[in-house]
Parts: sequence; structure tokens; C-alpha cells
Amino acid sequence: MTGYFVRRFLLIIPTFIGITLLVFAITRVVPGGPIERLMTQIQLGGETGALHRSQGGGTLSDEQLDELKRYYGFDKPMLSSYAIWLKKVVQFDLGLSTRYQDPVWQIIKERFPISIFYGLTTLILTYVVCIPLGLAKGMYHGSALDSWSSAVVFLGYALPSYVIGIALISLFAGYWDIFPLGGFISDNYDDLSTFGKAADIFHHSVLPLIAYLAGSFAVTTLMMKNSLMDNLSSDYMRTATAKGLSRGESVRGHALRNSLIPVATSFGNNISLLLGGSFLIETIFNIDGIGLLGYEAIIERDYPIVMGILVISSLLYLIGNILSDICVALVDPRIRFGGRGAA
Amino acid sequence: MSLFNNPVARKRWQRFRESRRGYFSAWILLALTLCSFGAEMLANNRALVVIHNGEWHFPTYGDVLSGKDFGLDYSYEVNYRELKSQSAGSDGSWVLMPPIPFSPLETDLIAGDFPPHAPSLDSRHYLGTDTSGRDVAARLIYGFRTAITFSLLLLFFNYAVGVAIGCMMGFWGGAFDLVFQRIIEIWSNIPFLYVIMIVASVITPGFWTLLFIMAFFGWTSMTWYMRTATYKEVARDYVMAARALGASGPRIVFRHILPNSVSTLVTFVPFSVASGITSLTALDYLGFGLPPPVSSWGELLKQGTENLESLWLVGSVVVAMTVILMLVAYIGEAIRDAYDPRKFSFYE
Amino acid sequence: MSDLILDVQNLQLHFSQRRGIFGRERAVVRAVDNVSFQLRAGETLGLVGESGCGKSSLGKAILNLHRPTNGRVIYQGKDIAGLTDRAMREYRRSLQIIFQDPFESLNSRHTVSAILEEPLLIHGIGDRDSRRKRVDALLDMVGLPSSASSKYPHEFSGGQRQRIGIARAIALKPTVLICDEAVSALDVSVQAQILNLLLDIQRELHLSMLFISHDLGVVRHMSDRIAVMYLGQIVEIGDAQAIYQQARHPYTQGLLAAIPKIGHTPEETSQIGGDIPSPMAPPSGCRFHTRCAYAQEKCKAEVPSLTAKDDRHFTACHFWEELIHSA
Amino acid sequence: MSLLSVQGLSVAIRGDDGVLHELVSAVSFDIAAGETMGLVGESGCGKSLTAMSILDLLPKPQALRSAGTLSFKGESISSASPRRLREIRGKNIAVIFQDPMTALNPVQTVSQQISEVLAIHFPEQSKKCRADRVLSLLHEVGIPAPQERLSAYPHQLSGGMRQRVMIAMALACEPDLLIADEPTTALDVTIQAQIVRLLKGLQAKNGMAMLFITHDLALVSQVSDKIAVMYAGKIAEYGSAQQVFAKPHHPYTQSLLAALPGAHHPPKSPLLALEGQVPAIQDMPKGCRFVNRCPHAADICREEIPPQDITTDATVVACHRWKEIAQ
Amino acid sequence: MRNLILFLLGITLGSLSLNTLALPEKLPADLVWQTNHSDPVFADPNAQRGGRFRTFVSTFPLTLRLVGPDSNGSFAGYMRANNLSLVGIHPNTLKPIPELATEWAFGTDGHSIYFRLDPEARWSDGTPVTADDYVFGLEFMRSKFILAPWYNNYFSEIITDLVKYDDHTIGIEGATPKPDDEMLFEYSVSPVPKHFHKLDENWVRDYNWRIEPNTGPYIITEIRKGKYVELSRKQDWWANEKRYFKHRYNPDHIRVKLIRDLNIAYQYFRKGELDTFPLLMPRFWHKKAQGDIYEKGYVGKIKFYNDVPQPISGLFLNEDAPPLDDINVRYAIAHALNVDKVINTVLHGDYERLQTAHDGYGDYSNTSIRAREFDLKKAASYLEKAGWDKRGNEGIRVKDGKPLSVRITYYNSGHNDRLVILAQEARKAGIDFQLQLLDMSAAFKQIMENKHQAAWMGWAGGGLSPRYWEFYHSDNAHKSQTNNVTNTDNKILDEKIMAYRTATEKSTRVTLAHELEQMVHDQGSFIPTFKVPYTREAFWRWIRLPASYGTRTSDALFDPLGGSGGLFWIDKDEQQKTLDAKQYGEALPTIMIIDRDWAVAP
Repeated sequence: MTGYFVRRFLLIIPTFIGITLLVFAITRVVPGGPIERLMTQIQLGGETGALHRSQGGGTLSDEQLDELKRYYGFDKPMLSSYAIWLKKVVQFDLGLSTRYQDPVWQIIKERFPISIFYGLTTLILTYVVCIPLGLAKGMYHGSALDSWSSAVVFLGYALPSYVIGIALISLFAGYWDIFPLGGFISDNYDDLSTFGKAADIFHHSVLPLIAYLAGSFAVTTLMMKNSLMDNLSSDYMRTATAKGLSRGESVRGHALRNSLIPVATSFGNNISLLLGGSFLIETIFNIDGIGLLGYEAIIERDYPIVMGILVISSLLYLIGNILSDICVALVDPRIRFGGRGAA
Repeated sequence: MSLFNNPVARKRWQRFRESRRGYFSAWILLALTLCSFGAEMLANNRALVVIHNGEWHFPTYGDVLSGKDFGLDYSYEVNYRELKSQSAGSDGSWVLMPPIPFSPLETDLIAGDFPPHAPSLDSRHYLGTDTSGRDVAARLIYGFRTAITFSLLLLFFNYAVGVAIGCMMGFWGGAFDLVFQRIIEIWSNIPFLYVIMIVASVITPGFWTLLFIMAFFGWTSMTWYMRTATYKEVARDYVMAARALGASGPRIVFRHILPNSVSTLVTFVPFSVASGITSLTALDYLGFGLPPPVSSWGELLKQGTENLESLWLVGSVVVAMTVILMLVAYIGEAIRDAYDPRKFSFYE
Repeated sequence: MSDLILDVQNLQLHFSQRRGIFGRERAVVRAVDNVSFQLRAGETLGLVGESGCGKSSLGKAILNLHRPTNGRVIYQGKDIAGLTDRAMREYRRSLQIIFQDPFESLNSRHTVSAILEEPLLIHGIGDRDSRRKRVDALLDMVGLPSSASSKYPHEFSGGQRQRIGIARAIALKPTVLICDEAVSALDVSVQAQILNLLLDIQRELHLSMLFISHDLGVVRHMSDRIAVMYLGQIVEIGDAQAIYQQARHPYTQGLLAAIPKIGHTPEETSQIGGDIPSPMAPPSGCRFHTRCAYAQEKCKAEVPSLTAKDDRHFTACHFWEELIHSA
Repeated sequence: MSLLSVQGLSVAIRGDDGVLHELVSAVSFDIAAGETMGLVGESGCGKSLTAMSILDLLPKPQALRSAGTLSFKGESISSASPRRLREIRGKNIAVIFQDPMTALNPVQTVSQQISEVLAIHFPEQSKKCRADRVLSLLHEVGIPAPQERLSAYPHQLSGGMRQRVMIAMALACEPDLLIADEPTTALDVTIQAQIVRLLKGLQAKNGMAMLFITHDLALVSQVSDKIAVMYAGKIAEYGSAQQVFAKPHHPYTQSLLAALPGAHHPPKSPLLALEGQVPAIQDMPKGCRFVNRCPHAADICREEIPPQDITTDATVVACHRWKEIAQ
Repeated sequence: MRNLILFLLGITLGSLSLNTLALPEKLPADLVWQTNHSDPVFADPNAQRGGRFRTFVSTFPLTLRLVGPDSNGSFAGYMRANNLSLVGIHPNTLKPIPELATEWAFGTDGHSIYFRLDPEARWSDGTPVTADDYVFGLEFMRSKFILAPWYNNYFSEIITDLVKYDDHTIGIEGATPKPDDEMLFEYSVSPVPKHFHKLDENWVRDYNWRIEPNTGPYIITEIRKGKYVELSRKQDWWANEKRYFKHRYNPDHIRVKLIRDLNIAYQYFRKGELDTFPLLMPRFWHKKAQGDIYEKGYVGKIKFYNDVPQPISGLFLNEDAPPLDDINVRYAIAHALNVDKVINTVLHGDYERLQTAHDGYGDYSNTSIRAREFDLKKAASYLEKAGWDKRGNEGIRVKDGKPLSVRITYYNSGHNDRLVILAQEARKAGIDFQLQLLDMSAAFKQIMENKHQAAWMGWAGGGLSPRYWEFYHSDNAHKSQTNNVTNTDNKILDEKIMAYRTATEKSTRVTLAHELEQMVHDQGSFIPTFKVPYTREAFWRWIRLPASYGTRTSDALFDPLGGSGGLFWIDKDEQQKTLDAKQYGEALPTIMIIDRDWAVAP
């Protein structure tokens, strides 16, 4: 089993290089890098006039442009720049943001707590809600509970989360003033008691969490339900009944764990959502998370950050896949001990 | 064709029809799609029929008729609504407008009010207008046509490439399989929206370019599926039997493996359609989608969220999206049931 | 020896297998290990053994559906390993196979006529009309009405489906028919129908048959000669009569004893204990020694070869002669 | 007094069209304490449904017991409360199934699964006590090195071992009746012999009764005191095993025996095959269900359901013409 | 939303020869020192100090540096305005007023100025501001380490020399003679605290988040990255009692909160978590800014007309891209552009038609020119003249089988509705507008490389007089990376531009500017569209404005900083009153102000 994981980890390397190289290449072909951004900032006007001390459009000499290109690392051919970048990454150096001038890693790290908070809470809530709901739906297939929850879950699935987010904030924060308009904590957070802090975070996170969760319920709930239904009609459930177990006991004791196997398979993939975050939701709720950082980095052509986030997200994704396998192995002894027993 | 006219397929169709919710949803969606393809007759500023001085005109799909053709004093396209109101009293002239007498691109600005105009029966903007004074209902219909066409074409490309490559991987295996496995792994790990955003921020994607970009990154999931399915089919006895008869590789693939594995792809169709629609809408919402003035739901959604006080904007597009996506979800559920009848049974 | 159709020499078929998602360490399954036998014109060779003994793999290796790892298959004097694609197609035309599962082996998306026409199409036999006639003739031969041709396999019962499988196999007028557990999935009453049909066809077409089954009763009924396989190897081969009446190998003896017979109580003496070892790690020496009541030290160390007193009854056991005498 | 008495049992299954079909129709039999009753028939004849309906182990919304009374030790279990039924299950009547791979929970260890039965029915027992009992049960069913197998998962065991675990689980509470539903069908013939011997041995030791379901005529003849031959959901013939096999009265039983290849048929001779097939559930004949395949069918057979006649040798035969056929 | 406030930019001088004369070594004795202590005060003496002013930005600053990469974000205005200049401009009279310099004098050569520095001026850390800080300022601006090539250019090519005569006297030399007011405006160097900076290759990085000592009224006291920046009033600010600074910069604290979405920001404002909100956009003014809080008078609305240079916004036609090389087509497009319809519909009649490229430059603006009006007949006749006399199937004109199609590149998705209407109307003239929305960087790159046909854009306005060379001189045509995006290449125009550039007399320049504006109009490659000659805002009742509300050059009324800003104050009593009233739902008198004092008559 260790050998297998070592191999899996080694396989991450070519995939990782492939992904990063491809995106790196794309960022290189894309016109409009940080230099163009500098120029637009200086020259483009807005709607209204003002008495500025400005001199308007200047042009830069070729040497000056070259200087800027060198500063931003655009002076070398694509592959050698990629090699330099990769070498730095291997040394845990993701470079400097072309906007913030700060190390990319530090910028990303600063956003970790919020992203992880939402990612983790979403993840936990998804499982905490979906597994029991899926169980109930599976056991009482065709009941009113089943059809109504299906409708609700589908509705959440159908509506894009940002639409839900906007609706929520307009109603509950703007119109009724029940929840704050966004942000992660209040400005006076530091003055609050521990309980107050927790309540504050909770207060701020209710709406974004609903927006995050609405879409993710459907998949997991239905997966759980279908998986349970498969297991309910299985032979070993008949065995359990033949032993004298009641229906509830046999579901709890036997079907549940077997039904969790496909859900466990999806767990690893969800790990990468931990830091994913939706920049749309983050924009709406003013959450300073990784999703938003990535989005802004693209718009603002901050390629070191684009690449930095890609590094982290693709690693998480790849590791998530392995984690999935581990999870499955934990719940399914057939896989855990697959290599040993005699057939 | 044997793909559809065989007992297995008939049985599935039977089961599909039995889940009423999905079956009706399918009919409704089909009807909506067909209607949207004839959208010019539902929502248009061109009249369906004009009788002018005894001459009949059917301007819907024809050439532009200028004002001069109807004795008016301008040479640009005649305004049929005005023509209708002018000819109301006179005899010999008659104009029949579509139910929604506005083109999706046409800005109809009502004097004394600024767009977005609220829904009103008098102005015949049944769902109001958007911030440029374009009819929301018309844009919804045309936007739906764009979205559904887009996602169906996307589906076609994704499936075509996915099936071809997946099938080759499964059938040939070996190095080809290994190489493509890596490629797919890389492809599917690339944050797809990310790349679209990078690319789309540079070129304004038209319908086809956007389709191409999306298909470029979208084929992988089908490939994975087809590969597994082909592997499974290759090992089955009937393929073995065909090989024992001396059947060639292509014959096995096209006569045996494809018909048996492709049919299950149908179960993925609704979800692909839904994801096509939602991703196009999201891209449009973000401004990385189709260029204006193309009617799109995403653009309408954007307007709606920016003008929440004009509730008809966000309301109509959200309701439309919900309805369509729910229909698709129900169809998906029904197809799933038809292909993989999960008999609900338990022991007690 | 002009009537020698098929000569299988030291055939080996090994699969490298990965077990489970963690079992990436490759395990070699020695499905067929050094098997040699001959098949003559019109003769039926029965191949018996328990599951996993490699009897089906052997059949598929002969057809080159699995490429043999080692050894040779010589068909009418030609080694099939060296055949061109074209010649391989001709070869496959002469050898046909009937599979165990009549549900699995027919493409459920093709009509019966399409299934029966396919071999003719592949080999470019006849025009549209003659093919259609041939299909009707085949259906008639296997006892199905010609109205069956427009139906799908789904609409038939297991026995009827197996008839379709047989019709397909004989469509090309092969010389050798491999029946891979052809009746194992059928109920007794239907099994009898199919066995009768196979016998009829063999007689009519003068076919050689390799009859693979785990059911000793059926094999006995069908075969002229019988080979008994255990863990990828033939442990005993000889005339059917001889094998049934005087089995020499302890495994064959145990196998025969284990078959329930109406009116008999199970024989206690020849009971084989224990489980079949994994073909991935077959026991050393004689592969049966782990379960053999008469095993000795030599059996663990040395691989017994097939030996015979005469030219007809071979046994792969170090002590078969002693065992017969002591019995 | 009989241990289990089944009177007029019918089981209905909901088809794809939602209509209930009576797959098992008016089946009656008795099992006395310590006795083995064999239920034999071809696949789909309803023998498993019959067995499963005894403990109401039918898949719930699809299958249901539509008629009949069941009494166990004089107590009606067809009208027992669910609670009472759960007490009987596993404790008084235990079941072993055809495929031990799927019948065992793949994610629980052997000891967990066996001790669960004990925990259900003897909640007062200590853990230690249960663990000891599990170990001795494994020993009893002949699992080598039982201590090591306690923590094994089903997939780590061979088919024979899994079935032994199944048996250990069934025997845990020393039931009065064991229902064995095709317990050896998934097993090789040598292993089948081992399991059959084990069951017989255990039965002799514990004095329990057994309902043994199989499609293998020979096997059932070896294990049973009494047998019932089922055809298309009805019992065709029911009597002592010896009598039924020695002198079958029902034409179906007769043709089954005749269709069996084996020593009593010369090799390669045509078998006496029953033509046709079992009628589909939706077009069951009005009268005798065997009528379309019966060589002795007469008009009355098509019109009237045959009565259950008792022959001189105390066999129950459901045939209008058994007397004529006997002559 | 806050406009991007632009500061010094460089220009290359092209063919202009540099004056090689240096500043004299000793301060010339014959200088005529000037100052200004007599213009009217524009702050309100009733202003109260104190309170926290809460406002927002949509992007968090990427740096606190004043120069170098990314120092131009939406927060940069706060940073810049917090540093005084040598000389300010009186927001109403537009005359120079002292800031860091108390007096100034002009050299006889016509391109040098001398400044006497205010000895009271202090950096925020208490260090006096001396001539050395100016010398360093020039060195700093010329340094490669600051990675600001435009500044490098400007401070080497435009500002040619800076001499320290004593601790509080400096002289600055510019490249070319200019009118006095423009010299004061353009030949200005800001001091840079020498004691704070260490210039080396890591400067950009090292100083990214360091709070540089400044000379203005506020200093940053708290930064919560991604949340807010808080500025606090220096209680003993050295300029507190100066004539033009008194009673200004009243809030003790300014909290600039990051709110990325404008609609969400408005929700914050509605809840009273922001004090003011810009309502420039018609949909905010007319549709959003309605309801209880306005009717009950808790929140006031003000529309304040100002008089400032307008951004050059409109449609730039690339003369190098056919069919736009034909002047008739350009004229036709101008006549087919129904700008008025856009103004009267989607813009709610709020915006005004921009008549020339240089509206709002006072005397320099040529007010006699009217932009070409929407006139289909004229458009048709021009098009027929150009040979586009047939109409195709879709009603689009065709010539040689090609439709008359013009691709319009733009980057602001908020302008979709405007362009859609323009395209719709232009179809009537038989012109097909293909709208190409690109993201800002990509659009800019396309335009800079002259790959566009027509560009829908706005250039930042600014300065005291119009600029023509960058936009219309042939030196900049047919080249990438220039502002001549229309690729105007007209010899007569070239000559006139050079004459304008070298003229020093204001009257000459004004005359030339008027002529140039006419020629630009005749060239027809720039179609002016909109201008917004006012600012509009909403504010909670407790925010008080002076009686005049703002100044002639107020581009925002609630700008807490800057030359014309910092006039408002927070009224504590009013705040309590308003909040109480709000709690009990009592109505207060509504506030709806429309001030046209500075409106330029159309």
C-alpha cells in the first residue's frame, strides 16, 4: 500500500508540470501583461472631469519598455522563464506578485484562514446535512419528504450560487437588516469577548454559507440516496434481516457504511474546494478569499499570483485524489486489503 | 437504427415514459426549444404579415423593407408597429405583428420614462424592458435559443471528441492509452473557467470561438467515461465472439462497442446541457461570454443584479433559468431511472 | 496421422494482473502452464476442471483470442503464431467457439439475422440473398423458426439464445468447435436439448470438438477423450471410458467422487479437502500436493510429468502406479 | 407434529407494469424436526421465493406473500408481529444463501458478523462469552486457523470459507430449522462435497431440521429425506426422496431424470430432452402449468388445475394422468 | 465612483530642441517675488472638527508608495492629496496660492521658477521640509529604482534642473518657455523625505507598505489589509492656521473601507455605514436613491455643477483603417451617431453632449464648435458621396460587395446599453457597428497597436490647457504606443500644433487652440460624445457642506482631502438627531440641492 502511494505521489509530478506549463504558456500568449496595465492606469479617463495636475499620454522608449519587461521577467523565452519559475517553486518560492510586490505565498497565506473557514464549514455542513438527508430519502423513497426535498435540492442546484448570494444579501441584509452586508468579521472584532467573536463570525457567515451550500447539496444528497438504495436491496441486508435485525438496526449497522463508499470517493475532490471559493460569492459578500484573489489576478494580469494559486489548487486537487483513495480504503476493506487475501 | 430500435432501447424508453415528471419535462423542453428556433415569429419587430395596397408581405425572414416601400419618408427599415397603428384606420392595409412585437436588439424607449421600463400590457413589454429599453421577454426567448443551441453544440463536440478518443484509448490500450491518460489528467486538472477567463479577457469570443474554447477543455469527462466503457465492452463475450469470427478492429468498434457503450452517454446529456447553459450564463454574467448585443441570460442577470429595484429583470431571468434547469434536472432523473432502474426494495 | 487437426504443444498463457487499486505489484496468473494435447478430426476432447483451473483460458489461447505467452498451436500443420492477418482470419473461420453465457455472448443490439449474417459478412461470403438463405438454413439447423431472424436476443430464453450462438459458430462451417461451458448456465431440461443439438451438428458437419466444462457428467456424455485440468496444467488425459472407470490421478478420483449421483450417498474415501490454491501462487512441485491425501516429500519438490503405460492414458502423478496397486 | 407447516403459500411479485403476478402458487409442505426437506426445480420456478417467504425475507415493495399460512412449532408465523418474527429469525430459523460473497457484509469482519447474531438474540451474554462462541463456531464449521480468520473480511476468504462463515453465522443460535438456499451453487464440485458433508454432519449433531433448496437433482437426492419438485411456481411432486427418485409419478420429474446425462446414458446418445420452455408468467396455462411440454398432455390438462393426488407410496402428485402414465 | 486621479506624467518632446541653459549658481537678485493672500477663502468658518468620516474604495491599495508599479489604484488619490505641492491652485479663481512655498518668482529666461519655502513646513515625523528634500525629490524621480519610466522621463526631459540656494530657497528649470500659470503647474517638484528613503534596487519592494512621512493633513494610522485603511488628522498640522487651509480637513479620522461591489456599497450607505455615496450614474440617482431615507430627510441629495476640464471621451476613428480613411465616411458616422438619444434615454437626460475634445478648459475651449448632430439625411449624403450608395439585404450599405461595417472596440461593459442604442440607430443610416468588448488591458493594447477600427474610450483630461501634439501630430501617427490613436496625419495641423507648443503668450495660445480645435473638428476622426459637468452625491444629514457647497473645480464634494476638498464636516448634534429620528421614523425636512453656480452655460 505504501508503494502504491509513493507511485501515486510520483505521478503528481508530470501532471503538475503539464498543468502549470500549459497555463504558464497561456499567460504568455495573452496580450496585456502588467506593463499594459500600468499604461492603462495612467492614461485612460473616467466619466467625469477634474482639474488634474496631469500631462496625459507619454510614450516610453524601447529601452524603457525593455527595462520593464526585464523587471517583470518577460524578457526571456517562454520555456526558460518557465524553468526559472519552476526551479523557484521547487524551492517553495512562488515569486513576487507583480501588483503587491509581496511574495505570492505570503499573499495567498493571508487569505488562507477565511478561505479555509468557508471551505471547511461548507465541506462539513455538506456532509452533515447531505448524509442524513440522503439516508432519509433513501429509506423513505417516494414519500412526501423525498419528493419535496428533491425539489428544494434541485432548485438550489439549478440556481447559480451568485444569484442566490445576491438575492440573500438584498433581502436579509439590505431589506430586512438581519445579517451584516458582508465581510468576515466586524470592525470592532478585537474588542469582543470570545463568545462575541464566535457569534460575530457566525453572524457574518450565515448568508455566504447558504450561497455556497445551495449548489453542493444536490450532488451529495442524491449520491447518498442512490447508494443507500443500492445497498438496501443487497443480499447482505437480507442476511442482516435474517439474523433478526430490525430495519433501522440493519440500515445503521450494515447499509450505512457501505453507502458511504461512493460519498467517500468524492471527499478528496472536495478537498480542493477547501481553497476554491467562488470569487463571485466572495465579491458579493466582500470576503477576502482565494477565489477573489485569483479572479483579480487574472483581470489585473498578476501572473505570479495566477500561477501561485494554480500551484496550490492543482496540488490540492492531485493530493485530493489520493486522499479520496485513502478515504475509500478506510471505509472499504476490500480495497484496503485488496493486495493480500487469497481469492 | 439499431441504437434506438431494439428491445433494450424500447424498454428504456418505456421506463422513461413511466416517470411522468421527467417525461413531461422532456416534452416541455422540446417544445420550448422548437419554439425558440422559430423565435422570429414570436418576438420580432417585423410583422408576420403585412397587406399594403393589396400586396402581401411576409417580412419575418425576408429582406429588409424600407419605409419607402410603404410610402413613408425614410429609407431605413420600416417600423411595423407604427405602420400598424397608422394602417389601423385606413382600409386596404393590414399588419399582423408577432405576440411580442419587439426584436431582442431593438431599443424601445418610452417617452416620459427611462429604461428599464416596468412590465406593462399597454406597451406590450410583458416582462418590461432592460436598461437599454430592449424587451425582456424577447431577449429571454432569444437568449434561450442562444443558450440551448450553444450547449447542444458544445455537447456534440465534447461527445464527438470524447467518444472518439475514449474509444481508441479503451480499444488500443497500451502506450496510446497511457499518453492520453496523462493528457486528460492534465486537461481536466486545468481550472477550466480560469483559462476561459484568461483567453476571453483577450479576445472577445464570438459564438463559435467561445464554443471552441469550451469544447477544447470540455471533452475530457466523456473521454474518461468512454474509455472505461470500451474497456468493459472489449472484455465481454460478444466482442470475444466477434473477434473469434475474425472481425476487424474497426468493425468491432463501430458495430459492437460503440452501439453498446454510447447509448449510456444519453444519461449524461441532461447534465451536460445544464452545465452548458449555466457556464455560458456565468461567463456572460462576468462579461467573458458572448459579445453584446447578443441576447443572453447572463447579461440579463447581470443587469438584474445591478438593478435590483427593477425586479422584473432579475425576476424573469431567474424564473426562466430555474424553470429550464429544473426541467433538465427532472429529465436527467428520468433518464437515469430509465437506464439504471433502481428498484426500491428493502428487507424488513 | 493425417487426421490430426490441432496440435497444442507446451502452451502457456500468463496474465499479469493488478489486484485492487492498491495492489499495483504485478502478480502473474499462470492460467495455462505447459499444456500439450492433440485433437483429431471428428473427435471430441472433454476438458474438465474446477473454476480457475485455466480451461477457458486454454480455449481462448487456441483461438488466439489471448496471445499465448509461450508454446505453439499447430493447426493442420501450420503454426498459428506466424500467421498473417489474412491467414489468421482464415484460421478463425475454421475454429469457432460457443460461450458459456448466452446473454453475454450475443450483442443485444443486433437482430438474430444480423448476428448470423455477421460471420458471412466478415468473410465476404455470398450476396444479400444467399446470406439470407443461409441464415434461414442455420436457424432451421439449430431448431429455431425462421421468424426468429428479425428478433433480438432479448426476446429469447437462455436455451434459444444458446442455439443462436451455435448457429453463429457453425455459420462458417468450421472444422473445430470449442464449447466453452456451453451448457453450464442452462437448466437440466434445456441442457439436454442443447447437448443433443451439439451431437447432431457434430455428426452432420464432422466437427472436431473441444468440450470445456466443469460438469463431469456432461463431459462424460459428450467426449471421446477427456483431459482433466488442475491449476493450469493437465493432470490426466485419456479415453473417456478409461478416465471414468479407472481414474489414476488422485485429483481425478476425488473429482469423480465429489459428483453427487442419484441414489448414492457421497463417498467418504476420496473426499478432497482444502481449498484450491491461488493460481497466482501455485504450490511447488505437484500442484495438487496441498490437497492430496497421498502427497509425499517428492510431490512438494518435483513436478510430475504426464506419463503413460500405453499411448492413450497419461497421468501426471509421481505415484499413480503405486496408488492403483494399493487400491 | 411438524416443526414447520406451510399451507397454501402463494407469493406475488410486482412486474415492471406494476401488476402483481403470482409466482408461487398454493404451495404446501411440512418439515418435521430433524428432517431434511429438499426443494428442487429449475431456475425461476419459485423455490427460493418459497423459502424466503417463510421468514418474510422477500424484497419489500416488489414481492409479497399473497396467501397461505405458516406455522412453526404450532405458532403461526404468517400472522406473527414483526417483533416476534425478528425473534424467530436467526434464533429458531436460520438461513444460508447461495452467494456468500454478496450475502456477507463486505465491510465487516467475520467475527463482527457472527457475533452480531449472538448480540441480537442473547444480549445478556458478555463480549468475552460471545467471542469464545464465535471461535468455537468457526472451529465447528471447519475453518482452519479460526483465530486468524476472526479479523478477516469476507473478500479475503475463498468461496468455500465464506460459505462456512455463513453456516457458522446460521448455527450460532442453534436453530431448529436451517433454510439453505442453493448453498453450494456458487461453489466448485469438490468444495460442494465438503459443504454438503459439513451440513449433514452438523445436522446430525444438532438435530436441526433443514430446508435444502437446489436445482441439482443428484445433490438433493443425497441430502434429503423428503423432496418437493417444483415447476412454474407449483409443487409437481412431493414425497420421500427415495420414492420420488426411484419411481417418479409426475411426467416432469420423469423427464428431468431422463434428461440428466450420466452413467445411465451411453455416451453421445441422444438424451430425453423436454422440448419447449417454461411458460412466461403472464401467459401461464389455465390448467396444468406443465401442459405445453408434457408428452402425455390431454384436454383435461389444458382446462383444469390438477388435484394433489396421493399415491400408494404416499407421494403427492399434481397430475391428472399420473395413473395412466404409470401404466 | 472615484475617478482615477492622475498625477504627473511624462511626455517626450519629439522634435523640440532642449534648452541647454542651466540655472544660475546664485539666486538672481532681480526676481519679483509673488504670493497670494488675497483671494477669497472657500472653507466655511462654521466647520466643526472631529468625528470619523466613513467612505469606501472598490479595490484595496496594492501599495502605499506614491510612485512605482501599481501606485495608481483607486486609493492613490488619498495618498497623493495628502502631500502638498509647492504652489496650489485656488479652486475658484484658478490663481496660484501658497502651499509648501510661500513665495515664487519667474526667471528672465522664461522657463525657470524660484520658490521660497515655508520654513514652518514639517514632515509628519516632525522633521522640517527643506530644500534638500526637493533636491532629493528630483533625484528620486529620476531614479531607475522607482521603476516609473514616465516619471523618469518627465523629471529629466521636462524638468531639467533644480538648484538649492539655501535651506528654504530653490530654483526649478523646465525645458521650454511656457505661460507663467502653466509653469507653476507643470514645473513643480514635490519634496521627498530624504531621511526616509534608501534608494536601491529593492526600493519598490521594501517601501511597498511603508508609511512615508507626508506634508498633508492626515497620516495613515491603521491598515487592515483587505478591509480598510484609516487615516487620522494630525492635530498639530503645520498648515492648520494657513489662510487657505483653515477650517478644512475637519474629520479626525477617515476610514476607507474596501467594498468591492458598488451595489453592495450602496446597501452599506443605505444602512448608514457609509456617510456619503456618489450618485453620478443615472440609475443610482434616479432609481436607487429613492425611498424612505430620502423622503424623510435622513439622507440628502446634491447635484453640483462644476467647471473642470472634461475627459476626452468619444469615438476615435482610426484613419488608417478603411473605410475610415474616407473623411466622408467619418462625417457620416458622426451624423449617424445618435448621442442625444442615448443621453435622453439610458442616461436619463443627465449627461450632456461633449461638443469638442477640450471642453472645460476655460478660455482655451472653443465654444463655437458644435459636435455633428444625428442627421440621417446628412449621413446618407456623405455616404453616397463616398460611394456607399446601395443597401444590402439587411439594410446595411454595401460597396463592391462589402457591407459598411465598423468595429467598435471598447472596454467598459457598463457602456453596453449606450453602444447598443448607437448601433441600433446607426443601422438606420445603413452602417453596421460591430461591438467588440474587451477587457481593459487587452483593449488598450489593441488600440495602442493601432489594430482597432474605432475606439470607444476616454482619455483622462487635465492640465490647464488642451494638448494636441500627443493626439494629432503626425509624429505620433502610424506608430504603436502613442496617443494618436486616430492616426491623424495632417501637415497643416502639424504646423499649427508646433506653433501652439512653442507659444508662451496665453492669448496666442488661446487663439491657436481655437483654430486647432476647429481643425480637429474638420478632421472628423474624433466624435465627441458625453460630458458630465457636475458631481452628484448622496450624504447622510449629519455631513455638512459649506454654504457654497463646493468650488468651481470640485469634482467631488465629499473628498476629504485635496486642493478643493476637505470642506465638509460632521455635525455631531445633527447626527444624534438624525439617528433618533430614524429610530422613531420621524420625518425631517428633505434635502435636495441642485447648485448651478458654476455651471457653464451651454
